Amino acid sequence: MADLLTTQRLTKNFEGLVAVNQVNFRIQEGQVTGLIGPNGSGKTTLFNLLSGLFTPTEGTVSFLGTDVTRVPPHKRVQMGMARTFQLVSVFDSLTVWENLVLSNIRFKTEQQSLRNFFFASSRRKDIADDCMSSLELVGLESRASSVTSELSYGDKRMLEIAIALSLRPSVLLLDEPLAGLSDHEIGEVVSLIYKVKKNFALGIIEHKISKIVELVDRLCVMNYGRIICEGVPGQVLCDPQVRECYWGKEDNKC
Amino acid sequence: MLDVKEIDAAYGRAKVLHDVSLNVNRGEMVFIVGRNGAGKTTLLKTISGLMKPAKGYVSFEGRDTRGLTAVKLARLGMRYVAQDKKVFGNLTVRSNIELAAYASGVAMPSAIERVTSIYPDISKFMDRKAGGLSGGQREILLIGRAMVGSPRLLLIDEPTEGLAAIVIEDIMRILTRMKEGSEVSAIIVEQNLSVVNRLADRIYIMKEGKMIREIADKAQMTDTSEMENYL
Amino acid sequence: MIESAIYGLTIGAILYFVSIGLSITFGTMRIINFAHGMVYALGVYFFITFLPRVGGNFVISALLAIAAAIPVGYAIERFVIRRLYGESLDYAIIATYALLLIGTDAIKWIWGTVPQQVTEPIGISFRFFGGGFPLYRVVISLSALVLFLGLNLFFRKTVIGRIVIAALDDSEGVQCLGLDVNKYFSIVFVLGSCLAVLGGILYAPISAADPYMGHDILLIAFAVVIVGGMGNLTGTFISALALGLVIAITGRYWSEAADTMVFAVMAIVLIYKSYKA
Amino acid sequence: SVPKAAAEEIKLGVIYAMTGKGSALGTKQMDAAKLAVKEINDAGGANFGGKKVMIKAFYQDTETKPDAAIRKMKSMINDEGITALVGGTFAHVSLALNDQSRRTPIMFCATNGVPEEFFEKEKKGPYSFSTMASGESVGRGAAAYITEVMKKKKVAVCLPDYAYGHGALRGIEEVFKKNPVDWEKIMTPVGTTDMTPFLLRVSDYKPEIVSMGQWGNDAINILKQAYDMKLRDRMEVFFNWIVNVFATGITPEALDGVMCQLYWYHNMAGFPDQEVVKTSDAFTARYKAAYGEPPDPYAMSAYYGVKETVRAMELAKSTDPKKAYEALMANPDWVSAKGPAKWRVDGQCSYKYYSFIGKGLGPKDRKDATWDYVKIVDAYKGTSFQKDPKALGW
Amino acid sequence: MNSKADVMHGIRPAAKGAVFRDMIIIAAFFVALIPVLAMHRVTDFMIFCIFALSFDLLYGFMGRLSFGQVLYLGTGVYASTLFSLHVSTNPLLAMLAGVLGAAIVAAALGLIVVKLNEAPFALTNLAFNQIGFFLIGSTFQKITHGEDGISSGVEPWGFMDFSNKYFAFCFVLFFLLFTFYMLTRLTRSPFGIIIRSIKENELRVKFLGYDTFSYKWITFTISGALAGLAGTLYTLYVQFVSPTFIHPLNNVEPIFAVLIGGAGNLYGAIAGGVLFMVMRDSLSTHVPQWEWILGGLLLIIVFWLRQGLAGFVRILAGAVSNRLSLRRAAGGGSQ
Ligand SMILES: Nc1ncnc2c1ncn2[C@@H]1O[C@H](COP(=O)(O)OP(=O)(O)OP(=O)(O)O)[C@@H](O)[C@H]1O
Ligand SMILES: Nc1ncnc2c1ncn2[C@@H]1O[C@H](COP(=O)(O)OP(=O)(O)OP(=O)(O)O)[C@@H](O)[C@H]1O
Ligand SMILES: [Mg+2]
Ligand SMILES: [Mg+2]
Repeated sequence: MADLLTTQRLTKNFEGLVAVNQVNFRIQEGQVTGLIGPNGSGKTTLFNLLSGLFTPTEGTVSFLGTDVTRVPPHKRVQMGMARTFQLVSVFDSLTVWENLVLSNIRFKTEQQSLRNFFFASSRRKDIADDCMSSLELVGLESRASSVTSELSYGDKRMLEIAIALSLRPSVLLLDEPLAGLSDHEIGEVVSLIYKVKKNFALGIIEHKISKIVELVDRLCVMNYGRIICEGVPGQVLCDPQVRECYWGKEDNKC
Repeated sequence: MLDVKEIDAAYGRAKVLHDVSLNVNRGEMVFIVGRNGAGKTTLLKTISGLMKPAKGYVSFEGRDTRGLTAVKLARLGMRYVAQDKKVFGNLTVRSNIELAAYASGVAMPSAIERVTSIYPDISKFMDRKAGGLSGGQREILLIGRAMVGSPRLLLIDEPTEGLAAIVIEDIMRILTRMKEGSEVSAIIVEQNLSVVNRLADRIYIMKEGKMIREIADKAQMTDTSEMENYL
Repeated sequence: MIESAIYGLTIGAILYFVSIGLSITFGTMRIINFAHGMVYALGVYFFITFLPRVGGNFVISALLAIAAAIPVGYAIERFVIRRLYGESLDYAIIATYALLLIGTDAIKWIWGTVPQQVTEPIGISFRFFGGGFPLYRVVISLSALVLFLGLNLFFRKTVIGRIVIAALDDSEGVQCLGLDVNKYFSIVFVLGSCLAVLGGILYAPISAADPYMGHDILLIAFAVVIVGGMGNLTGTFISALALGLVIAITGRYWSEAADTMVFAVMAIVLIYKSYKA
Repeated sequence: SVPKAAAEEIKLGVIYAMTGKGSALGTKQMDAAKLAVKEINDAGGANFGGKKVMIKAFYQDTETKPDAAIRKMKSMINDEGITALVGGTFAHVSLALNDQSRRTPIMFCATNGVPEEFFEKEKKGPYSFSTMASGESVGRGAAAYITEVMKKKKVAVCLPDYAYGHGALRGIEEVFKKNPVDWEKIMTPVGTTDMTPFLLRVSDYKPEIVSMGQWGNDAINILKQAYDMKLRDRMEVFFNWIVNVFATGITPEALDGVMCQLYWYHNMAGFPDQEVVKTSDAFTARYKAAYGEPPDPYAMSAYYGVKETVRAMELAKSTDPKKAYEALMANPDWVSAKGPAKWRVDGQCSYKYYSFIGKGLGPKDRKDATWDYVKIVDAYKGTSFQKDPKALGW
Repeated sequence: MNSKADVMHGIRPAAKGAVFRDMIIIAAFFVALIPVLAMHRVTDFMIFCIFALSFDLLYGFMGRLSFGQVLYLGTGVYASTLFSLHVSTNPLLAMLAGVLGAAIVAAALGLIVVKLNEAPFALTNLAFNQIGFFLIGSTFQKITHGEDGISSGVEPWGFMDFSNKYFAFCFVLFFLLFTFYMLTRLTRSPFGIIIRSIKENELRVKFLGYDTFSYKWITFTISGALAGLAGTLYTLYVQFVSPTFIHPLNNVEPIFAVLIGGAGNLYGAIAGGVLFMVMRDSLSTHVPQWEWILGGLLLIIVFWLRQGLAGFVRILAGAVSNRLSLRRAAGGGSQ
């Protein structure tokens, strides 16, 4: 299986704090890679380095075989890397539907002319259809024309996932996609991921480990900026080191 | 100590709470569960005084809170921890805590002690901007900040969201301790049923802006299958 | 050259006085406060009005003028700016500019359009490089230093500044701690207004009072604040002195460009800062 | 469209800076213009050969901006049908109005200092004229007085960096070419906060005299700061052109002993020509009665701007700009508060006394702390003040 | 709950002819203003509206408040004037020179300023504006005549004679409608959504794969060019230019106009432009000291008419249509 996204000795320093420390991480084709770890262990920072929000202090990131360490975020997205944010980040002042136009339209313009991009209405049918199908995926179609700020927290999360999916990535990075969702919705999201996961490789950070063990093929555990353990979930979760840092000393059941 | 009486609340024209009632007794820990968009957050905001109810009223320790601002209510001992993990990002962690200490007239060391008891690692971040904290660290800071001093009623919106199991344990420990001492009451919005089960004295279930069920019976509470229907 | 530099430092001290109030409101409340110019001018007119009534005592009249500016500052904060917190900054810009227009006309209406004399309180110059060097400027420079130290102490020792910064991040969060956001905003704004008045009064004897004096000073004061970093007390101090030097030295060699050079420096600093980040 | 002769009323536009930088002066000019209109109307109106014609005046604000002024002028012409305009506070605004008056010909009397190009045959509106001197003249007057009367050999020239200052500089250059001296120019930005850098340059040059020509607040700043720096210990100070609106804002110490050139002064007491003293006093008294304070020189100019415009129409018995202007040029002699005057073909006015020279009064010499700021000691009588019309293309 | 049909209704494309209908309404509006305000004034106001539109694109849509838009207006003014004096007196060529000049300056400075945000963006633009003002008023005084200003050298060309007020009106109206049309298309296109989303959260836009820098730069340049267009029209129409056209303090004018009308709304920019000019014009005519009234009105706008005129009209229209539908419902009931 080919590595789509790999890092070599990736390090990020924040004024003396080593948030990510010499990390070699990879996401393989067709696989779901889970990333867990205690709070502040550097998971989000690692994703930020992968997606180009931060430039690393040291080490490299390569994506699809090219070194993208210095490539700006938008180029990485164009190459096929999409992500969501731990603290939901959608466009509150636009409508739900316009949020999706944004993520859907880029492909259209790559295929079509600049004129369409600058002068044709964004409400034309081909775009509208794409957006609707993205919305149907997450069950938000009835809110298409609402202003996003009116959505509840959970709905915004769903919208964010829909946006990420409509970017048609080859690698998708989800940062705690289940946070703020009720069990029912978690079920929906997980089954959605099942449905679409064959289309891309997935990296997922999550604290609700029980909800994703079924889903992930490989699990990495971070602590204090390092990957302390990786492998198939069943094995990793029984690792004493992992149990200690994540569940605490007294917890020994496995 | 808290009585919510048949309140309605609305954002502009959109009414999102319909006739919601709820009460909390001293030293009680009440949980609210419900699906996304059920109106849980809106309910907490209304109780905390950040939103005004369109109908009905809230009384806190026997006082009608209509006409009291959020600031007044906070002074009376109500502390609201919002869902969006907003810390004072441009201040250091220490200053974040300092403001809470200042507001409740508590000395800094004991305030810091409060927060580190939840998450000892925070002491490493004291002089960093709070804006740089990780999602979980923010939540911890917020909860810790709310617990500084002696709050009478905590309103916490999804406290375990984004926290590692080990921290959840710590928080639960602290909440249990508080509960035992009957120092503080709490209304907690939570989706994590295992937490609910362990701490809840009573559970309210919300759906589409209405309070549809109250579970006070311990046995029913541990049987999550029923609740799951609503989640 | 040395002579120019020394004059430059005194210009810097004056710039510090006129911009420090702006810097505080700008840095903590994130408001580009055009009304600063209005309070600045108004304070000077108060001062002129009080001066003959207190027997020409500069200090007493200045204190009275500052006291008189407190309600003005408070009213502006309470009835205009408070309604705009948490909203787009642009509205604050418009509203404070509106106040500047209104205030300027009020001054014209009450005191007339003609510039008014303000006599320098010390009136002693000592010999220096064969020329005269006004003692008043030395006093201003020293007062600037004192003010700088005092403000630093004030903001370090009190939580006021931090509460205001916190409230900008999350006003509801501050309220939910039981802190009355509005009160602290008022305090900071009134403090800024008082400093504006102080700046005006100290500057007036070097020039004169006229209704548009606030307009003239604003742009340069903005430049000082921007170069120093919004709300950075030390930065403002250093940038005021540095820009004072820029004015003095440019004035020496390319006189017409003296003021424009300040803006050139400002542009360069801004661009440098943002590209570094 | 030109209205018919012998119209019912004289429609007169009056435009000064009521807001913006020029407003301190503009409001005074406006007051004086209103006084002139009132006087004429109180006397029953203008006299069109026995027939009394009232003035209907439209008062407008230039906002100290040329484009705003042009906008207002256009609207007064189109909407109100004015045939004459009196106004102008700052040079560039008058220049713009003059330019516009070439495109839509009306009578335009600029009552403030304007650049000399205003009067060039190519540039002047067909019926434009001015009661005041040009910036160049001011420079010439100052330079000539400094070199010819005061006999100075080394001069620093410190002028503001805008239209008026550049005009004055051109005038000074001309004179210095004729009367060679050592000199250096220092231009100061307009509206600057601190003049000390420029004063240091002046003082570096070690001149016998410095000739300054700032305006408004800049004038106050530079004189005060020059005083603070004890510049007067090392050189004489000659101030090119001073008016009440800012002279009264200068502290007495700062003005003490400064030589000033003035268009006119409200208190001419002590000037040898009693005729001038009398006309001056009369005007000052009338203005004072109306507004409670002495008139500004520019107010005087504005007042006579209106008076002369109306006199032109009276002479022509018509409000038609062409006829009125031609009638005025055909009867060029008149008497102003500063003495006899005569219109020239280029629209400039040559007065018997081009300008007056005063000496600034210190605190002890003043009877009135505010208004008594200068004592008239002399007048500039040389001829190089104004350029010959031939040189301007006439 | 909305049905799917309702949802699609909310996002269906605007009717094809809508833009043209709006253009006709705008043209009619300005023609209707003529008897009220006089033609020369309407022409003048329309030029200002173009300027306000250019600013609205930058501020209302992309959320970048600039204190330096006047620089591009002034560049347009001076580029066209100097071109007409030194190269050709043809009005169209002078216009082209002005627009190109402004676009080039905007494009060049855009490379620098577009990276900034908020106050630094606003004030860096101000700084450039100040420098431009200095260059025009002082450094290049030999060719610009500094404060004195210069007369443009544009001469009538064929039927294009700007002293003919009918022609001037039609000419300016044409360009106003042209600007409106362009901006309508632009802001309704995907590009429009992108710049609006940049207004809200630029970083997030990058993570959707867009190079926000180029979009901002393009917007900035278009905005500068349109401001330059307004400037060239001033040159043609006023025929006398002076550095007031590039004075930094004038930057508050487009800001006010756009806010009065409602930022991020093209009709708003036009309505606001007209209203602002009417206010300024009539106040300064009828009240000797008028700026405080302007100040008072601005406060009212900021506090009570936040959506500007456009919002006000929307509320009004909403109320009227509510009333109508109620009446219709009542009427239906009785039948
Ligand atoms: N922008 C930043 N500036 C300074 N420190 C930062 C910044 N971002 C992250 N950090 C620090 O780096 C460490 C790792 O943070 P990160 O957000 O990656 O944690 P995480 O593993 O995602 O935690 P969580 O599960 O709580 O979200 C934390 O200690 C955090 O305080
Ligand atoms: N600012 C707002 N304006 C308009 N409607 C809003 C606003 N905020 C929330 N709503 C609506 O109110 C309803 C209740 O929202 P609320 O945030 O209280 O739900 P919640 O129960 O907290 O959901 P979640 O679990 O997702 O946080 C939702 O339908 C939501 O769309
Ligand atoms: Mg994280
Ligand atoms: Mg919620």
